[in-house]
Amino acid sequence: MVSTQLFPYLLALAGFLFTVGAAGVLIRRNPLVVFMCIELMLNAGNLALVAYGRFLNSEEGQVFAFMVIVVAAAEVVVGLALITQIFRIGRALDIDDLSEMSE
Amino acid sequence: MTVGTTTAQLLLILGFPLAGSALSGLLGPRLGRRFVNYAGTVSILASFAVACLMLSSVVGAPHGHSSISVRLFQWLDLGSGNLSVGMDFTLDPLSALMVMVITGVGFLIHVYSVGYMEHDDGIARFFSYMNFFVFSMLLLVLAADLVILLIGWALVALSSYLLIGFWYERKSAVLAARKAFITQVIGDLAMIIAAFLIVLHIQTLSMPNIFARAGAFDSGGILVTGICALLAIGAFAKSAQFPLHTWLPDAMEGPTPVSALIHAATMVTAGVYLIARFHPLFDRAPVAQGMVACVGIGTALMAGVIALNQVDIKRVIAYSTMSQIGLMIYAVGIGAYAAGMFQLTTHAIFKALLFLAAGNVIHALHDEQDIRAMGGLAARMRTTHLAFLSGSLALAGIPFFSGWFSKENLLGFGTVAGPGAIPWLLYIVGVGINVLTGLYAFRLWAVVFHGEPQTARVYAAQEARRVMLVPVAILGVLALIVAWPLQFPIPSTLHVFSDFLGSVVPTSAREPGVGLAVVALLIGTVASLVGAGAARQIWLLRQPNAAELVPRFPKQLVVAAYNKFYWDEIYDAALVRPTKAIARTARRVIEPDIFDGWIGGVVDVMRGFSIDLRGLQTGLIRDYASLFAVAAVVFVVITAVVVTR
Amino acid sequence: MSTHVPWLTLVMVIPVGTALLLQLIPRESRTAIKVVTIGSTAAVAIIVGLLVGSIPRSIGTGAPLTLYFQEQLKWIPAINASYHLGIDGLSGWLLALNAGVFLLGALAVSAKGTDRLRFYCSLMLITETATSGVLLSIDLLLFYFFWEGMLVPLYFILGNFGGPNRGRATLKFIIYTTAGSLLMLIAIIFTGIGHSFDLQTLLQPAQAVQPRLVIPGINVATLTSQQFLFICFALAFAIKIPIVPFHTWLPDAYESAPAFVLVFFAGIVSKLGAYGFIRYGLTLFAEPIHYFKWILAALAVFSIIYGAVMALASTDIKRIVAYASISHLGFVTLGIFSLTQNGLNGAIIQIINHGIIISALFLIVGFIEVRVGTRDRHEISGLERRMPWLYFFFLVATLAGLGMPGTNSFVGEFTILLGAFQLQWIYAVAAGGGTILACWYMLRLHQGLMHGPLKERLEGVRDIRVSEGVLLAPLAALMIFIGVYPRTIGDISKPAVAQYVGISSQTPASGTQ
Amino acid sequence: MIALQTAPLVPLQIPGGSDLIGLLPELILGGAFVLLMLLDLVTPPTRRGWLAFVALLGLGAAFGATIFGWFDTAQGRTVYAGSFAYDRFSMFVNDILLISAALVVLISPQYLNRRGIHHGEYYALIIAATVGMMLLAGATSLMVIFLGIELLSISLYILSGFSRTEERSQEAAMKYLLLGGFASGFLLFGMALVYGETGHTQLAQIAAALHASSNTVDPLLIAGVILVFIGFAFKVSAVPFHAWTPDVYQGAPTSVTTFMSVTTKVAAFAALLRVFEATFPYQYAHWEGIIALVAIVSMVWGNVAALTQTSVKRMLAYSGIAQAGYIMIGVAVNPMQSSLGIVGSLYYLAAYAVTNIGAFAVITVMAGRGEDLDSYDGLRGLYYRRPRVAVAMSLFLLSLGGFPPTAGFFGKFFVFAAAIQNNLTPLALWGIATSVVAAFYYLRVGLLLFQRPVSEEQQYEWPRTSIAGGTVLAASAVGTLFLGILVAFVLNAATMAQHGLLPGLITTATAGTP
Repeated sequence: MVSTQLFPYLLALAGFLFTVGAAGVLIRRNPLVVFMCIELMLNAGNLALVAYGRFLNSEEGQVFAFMVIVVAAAEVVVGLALITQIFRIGRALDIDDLSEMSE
Repeated sequence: MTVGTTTAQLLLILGFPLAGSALSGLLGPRLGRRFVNYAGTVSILASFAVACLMLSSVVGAPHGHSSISVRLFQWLDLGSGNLSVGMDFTLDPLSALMVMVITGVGFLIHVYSVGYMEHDDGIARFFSYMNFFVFSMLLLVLAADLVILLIGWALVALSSYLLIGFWYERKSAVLAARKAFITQVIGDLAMIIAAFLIVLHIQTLSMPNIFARAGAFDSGGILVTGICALLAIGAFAKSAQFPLHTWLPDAMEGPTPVSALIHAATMVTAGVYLIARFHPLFDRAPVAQGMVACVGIGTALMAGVIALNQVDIKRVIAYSTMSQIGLMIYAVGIGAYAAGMFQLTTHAIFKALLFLAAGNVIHALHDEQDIRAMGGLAARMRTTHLAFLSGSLALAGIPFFSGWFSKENLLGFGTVAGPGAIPWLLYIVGVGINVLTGLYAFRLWAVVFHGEPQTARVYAAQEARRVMLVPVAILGVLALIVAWPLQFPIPSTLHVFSDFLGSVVPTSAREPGVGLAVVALLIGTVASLVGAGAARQIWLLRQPNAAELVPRFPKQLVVAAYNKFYWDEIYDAALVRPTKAIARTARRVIEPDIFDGWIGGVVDVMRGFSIDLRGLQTGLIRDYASLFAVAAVVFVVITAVVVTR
Repeated sequence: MSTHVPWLTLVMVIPVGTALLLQLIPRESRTAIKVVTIGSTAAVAIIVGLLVGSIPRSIGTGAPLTLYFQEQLKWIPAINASYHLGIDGLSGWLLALNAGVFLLGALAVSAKGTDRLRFYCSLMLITETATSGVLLSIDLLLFYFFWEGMLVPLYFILGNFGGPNRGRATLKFIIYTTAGSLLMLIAIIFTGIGHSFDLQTLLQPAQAVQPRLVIPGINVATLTSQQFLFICFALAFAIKIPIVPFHTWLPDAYESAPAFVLVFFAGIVSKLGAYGFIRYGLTLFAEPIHYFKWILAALAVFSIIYGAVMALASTDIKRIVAYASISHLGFVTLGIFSLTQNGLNGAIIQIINHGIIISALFLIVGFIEVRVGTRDRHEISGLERRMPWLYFFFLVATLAGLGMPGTNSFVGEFTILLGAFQLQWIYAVAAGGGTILACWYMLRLHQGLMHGPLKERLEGVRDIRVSEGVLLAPLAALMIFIGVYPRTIGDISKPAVAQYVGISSQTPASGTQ
Repeated sequence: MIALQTAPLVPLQIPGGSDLIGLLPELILGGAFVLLMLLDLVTPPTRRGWLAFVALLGLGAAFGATIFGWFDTAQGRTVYAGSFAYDRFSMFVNDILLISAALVVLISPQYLNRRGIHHGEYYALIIAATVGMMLLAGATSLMVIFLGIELLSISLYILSGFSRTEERSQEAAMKYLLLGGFASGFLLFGMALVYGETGHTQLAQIAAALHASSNTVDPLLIAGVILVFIGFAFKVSAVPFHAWTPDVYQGAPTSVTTFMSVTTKVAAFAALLRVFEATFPYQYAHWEGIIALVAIVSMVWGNVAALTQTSVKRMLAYSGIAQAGYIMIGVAVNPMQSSLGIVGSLYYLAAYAVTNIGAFAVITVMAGRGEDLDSYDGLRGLYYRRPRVAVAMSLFLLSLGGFPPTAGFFGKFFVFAAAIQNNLTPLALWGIATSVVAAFYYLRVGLLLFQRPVSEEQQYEWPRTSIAGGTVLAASAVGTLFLGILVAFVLNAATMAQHGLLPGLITTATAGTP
């Protein structure tokens, strides 16, 4: 029953994490950090799922969270590959540099 | 006089000139001058022959059966209660008379043209147009449906336009032609509106029906008055009456035979015919009649004064035409229809004569038209001189010449009939016009044929060729005798002519009593003689030099009259220039800046908007993300707020 | 004619079929392409002629509209839109004009010739299919389908063939007309969706169209939904005709297009707007049309005068004719909105006349431009001496253009003015004033080009060839023939007009008098 | 905040044959994916065309499976414990996806060779993305939806960066990746909220719960719904979540752009329809406003921004944004009142697919050696060298502009009709207003094709069209005209698809069914 009282705080925490992640994406310029922020957002979602799942005591939340973790991992893999590629063709690790195409 | 024969005659009368026109126009350029000369003249002769047959049948017809209408085909029929027009023709004394004048005088003028145009390359075009004119004029006078009449009415204007501008490389001729045509169109428009009023009121445009149902219009009512006024405007445009008169003098740009046929004998008198033809309506609209009479007499006066102050031989005759037609219009305006038609007939002859004779002079002097450069031609062109003299005498109304009969007869009615409380007021003006006529007629005659030759050309002048002399001679004789068997100015003496027309136009117009008529006759004759004598005094005996050709009027009047009382300038300033100014502003401002401008404006706004939006596309990931996040927050907040409220 | 044969479908299919067939002919064999094109257009013309000839002269009994040679097939059953064709005295005559101008166009292009002939001929034939479709379809959606689809081939033609600034002119034309048409599409959807798009069904008194209308900004109190829908339709038609002030696409488009295109572009396309007003405005919107006829008639009069004034002001002979066309179409519009049998018959007659006259005038102007090398009327004068035959045809066309009695357009303008007079005399008088201006600019054009001293620069000009005279002769003949025997048109248009006037007067007019 | 409740334990189920049949097309493509990966190892670089052939075979087989599925699903059902739909809706969408993918595969080899980036995994990735899209189209569970989206996204991230040495390509991939992940975060959080407030991840059960509580108001749920919508809106590149679109479309290799510009939209809209029209309709009042707003903004922004573009790919990208707006009109229609919205959107999707594939295919097959055909000047005077291609291109442009007799016209017609029929007239009016703007820039490009090239050396060197390329263009052109003239066929299919849409509405209030 602890979780029941904890639940609102968990949800709030999830929201807080989500906000932090989003803010990070908007502020930081290093792609790696931006990635971490995105991960943070996803994990905020995970936290919300798990919290809800526990609160409603249904497994779907947990299952969903596991899937998300896997997917996020895959996404990171692709992302890192891209970063290295970009680094290899001689561009700085600064997403503001990636603005050749505009308008 | 059966329908079948009449139809055949009509088709022939109309067909010959049309065929002649087509032949000369299409084949003429290939087959050459001789062919054209014959095609052009013979077609009119044939038409004239048929016309004679027709006249005889009309005369021979028992009284009351002298009018017959035939329908060639249904022109347009838009169902009951709507427009329905038939290609109808009517044959009655009035149209028969007009047909005789048109084809008869027309034939003589065509023959004359053969000589007059012998040096012109455009002979085929010329005869094609001339024949076409005759066809149109016949269509006009034979039509029994207002729409068909309108077609003829406009086609004569067209042929007049083509012939005025015949020498199309002369800028002045081109402009004169356009002016004439547009003036005619104004008249046509008035008549079209009159036709609308008629058809919407009595559901028919067939003239016999119109006249039969004339009773549907309450006498003196606003409607019938309006209709008559509009018809009268059409007549004024055609007959060069004030205020639509300015085209006629310019029309003298055309070859002289054209002036003789169209602008003296036939077309310009169509207005008189129209009013006489529509007398059942005019009789019910005294106000309109009064207007017609006043305009007629006024124009007659003005034109007479102007004629006295012109120095171009053709323009003098043109203005005298305008003046004489003014008298006819006056006649039909006071209800003396037969008198008006009688004047029309005689005038057709002696005015054609004057023009053709003048043509001889011009031809002999190699296109010299200024009378100040003439003089002393009597000795060199005897026949022409005699013919011209006969024409002048008839014009001036010297006793026992045709003009005397018709004009005095006409003025006689003026003593008793006329608009307003004191009808004879206009009659007095008419007497004055007699004096004027005598003055300018003999001024012209004296200055052209007598006195010292003013230029070397005069000495070299030769009498015209026979082909040009014969028609002139014939007309000269006719100008003397034509009226003798027809009508005597005093009522209840000799009135063949008015009887002949009696079945069409009423002789009901109040006739002067015999005594009054005699007095009027004397006064009129004296007036004419005074005018002629004065002219003889001034311009024949005193052998004036060129400077003194104008009479001793007040200076301003002379200048004004010489400048045709500035009507051209007034119209130019009042109508033409404003229209052109409007057109210019339309092209420079309204079209580009208003009607077209807003499109460009919209496009520019869109383009600017587009540039701004592209500016938002910075290419920076963080900006994109920010837009995303802000939008997301806004959406969520909005919805949440909306929901919770 | 046998009604077992789908004649109307044939009329529509033959051209587009030929267009496909042309793709099999090698691009080089120009003569073959020309012959095939002329052949197919001629075939269509013959069929149409027979069809129109066999339209009964009597008032029909079919309700609400009497249509002949009808064909109906399923098209989009889900929304009750069907492939429904039919003709009556109205569309029959326009169809005849359509077939005529396209035949003329085919002859004209073979008379003039162009590079990419096959491309051009195919496009022209497709255009004919589209315009025929507009005239034949009884179904609102099908009508719009062709109405808007017509722009596609026109877009290619105008964009490919013609003057230097054709691109801009084409865009202007397409965008301008599309803007209007899309509003009409909205109105069509309103009228038909969830109900039926078939005109015959819509006109059944039982199911009068009453679409729900929820449009912020349009106060339904002042404007009933019917009136709003009519405005949408009217805008599309008014732009197509065009009525001033929706006209500015026309001078540019006409100026940039070559003569052999204008023969059908000016000849039929602009008439379709007038057709739409009669076919749909008078039937579907009987109530609003009485409410708006005053404005529209006034605009028509304004078009007449404004077009004439602009023609007076222009110096480019092609633009003069273009503005003259605007003025003439003002007469057609005026006749329509007189809502009288006289006016409407006059409008139909005048539609035909205008098609004939404007094609002739544009051909003539084209011939002159080709020979003289300029379109500035001040640069040209005295051509009559060099080209008597052209002078003759030009004279006839000019007289017809200014409404000369004895020529065809007198018949139209007389009846139209009569109708306008019945509506409101001042309209007729003002429009009559327009005819005076018409005399002025038409005569000035004709005299200016043909008369006066011949410029020595033009000494070498030759008269038109026989192949060119062949194009003008029938047009001139028609101008005179219709002027002398107009009942050829009137007898067939009369019953149709009677129907339309009848339908439009069924609902008591709200705004009249 | 809702009270504590206990959900019944769902017993673990072993997937049975029926489940497998329900997933047949996806399974086939999955097999093809694996096969391609293996073949890539053994195929010599010169023979990579064979991989395309194999991919085509796979797509064809999957297509056959969907056709079978179409006739098998007169009564739709869900498989895998209600987490995946086996209904005509998904079959309809699958057909569009498979055909598009096949067309793309057809034009790819020549293009990739000319660009020098003909790597074997290309086809595998295309297939993988297609599988993801089909999963997305058929998903009836939040989890599967998320899986599908990520599967297609990740494949597309790689594909956009497929030209490894080209900066633009890499930049495009990076932008797509980062923003995509960002969007996934929102989507996931939204899903979490929806799951939490309804207690379910299966759409059917969610729908049931929402229907039960449709009159109570739950801010968190609404927030979740909106966040989910935002996730989809990003995928369909609707304003204001569109910013990535022009850059990515321009940077990615053109064949890839061709693929994703069409298929992503189709799949994402399929999911959007399934979620909002069939699962959330009871909250219509809550999300209607936002969707209508997004529709209008997308139409305006996309068309207006496209007005002054000078790059063909960016122009088409913006036009794609605008098209998303038009399709969104159909989504904004209340499904409880009328099904015409869904049908209209489906028809529009089909029309958009065939047209846009055609337009991009022209850019693809006309691409020069080593570089993309991108600037307007690259199209100037195309007619004089490649007349057929030019005519086809202008046909596609006209269809995008919505002129009859092309597919685009009826796409617009049906969504407008839906809007008007359901008192959303302002949407239709915005639609036509923007259509006029659209016509302007489409036709301007169209006119370029027929303008005489300024000079010979300025003229772009267009390659000859291969048979495959010609086939694709011809097929697209024919399809464009087919959808524009013989409307009934696809329309009926779309109607059936709408009928079969799972989870079906609980209150069967489908008024005004066309």
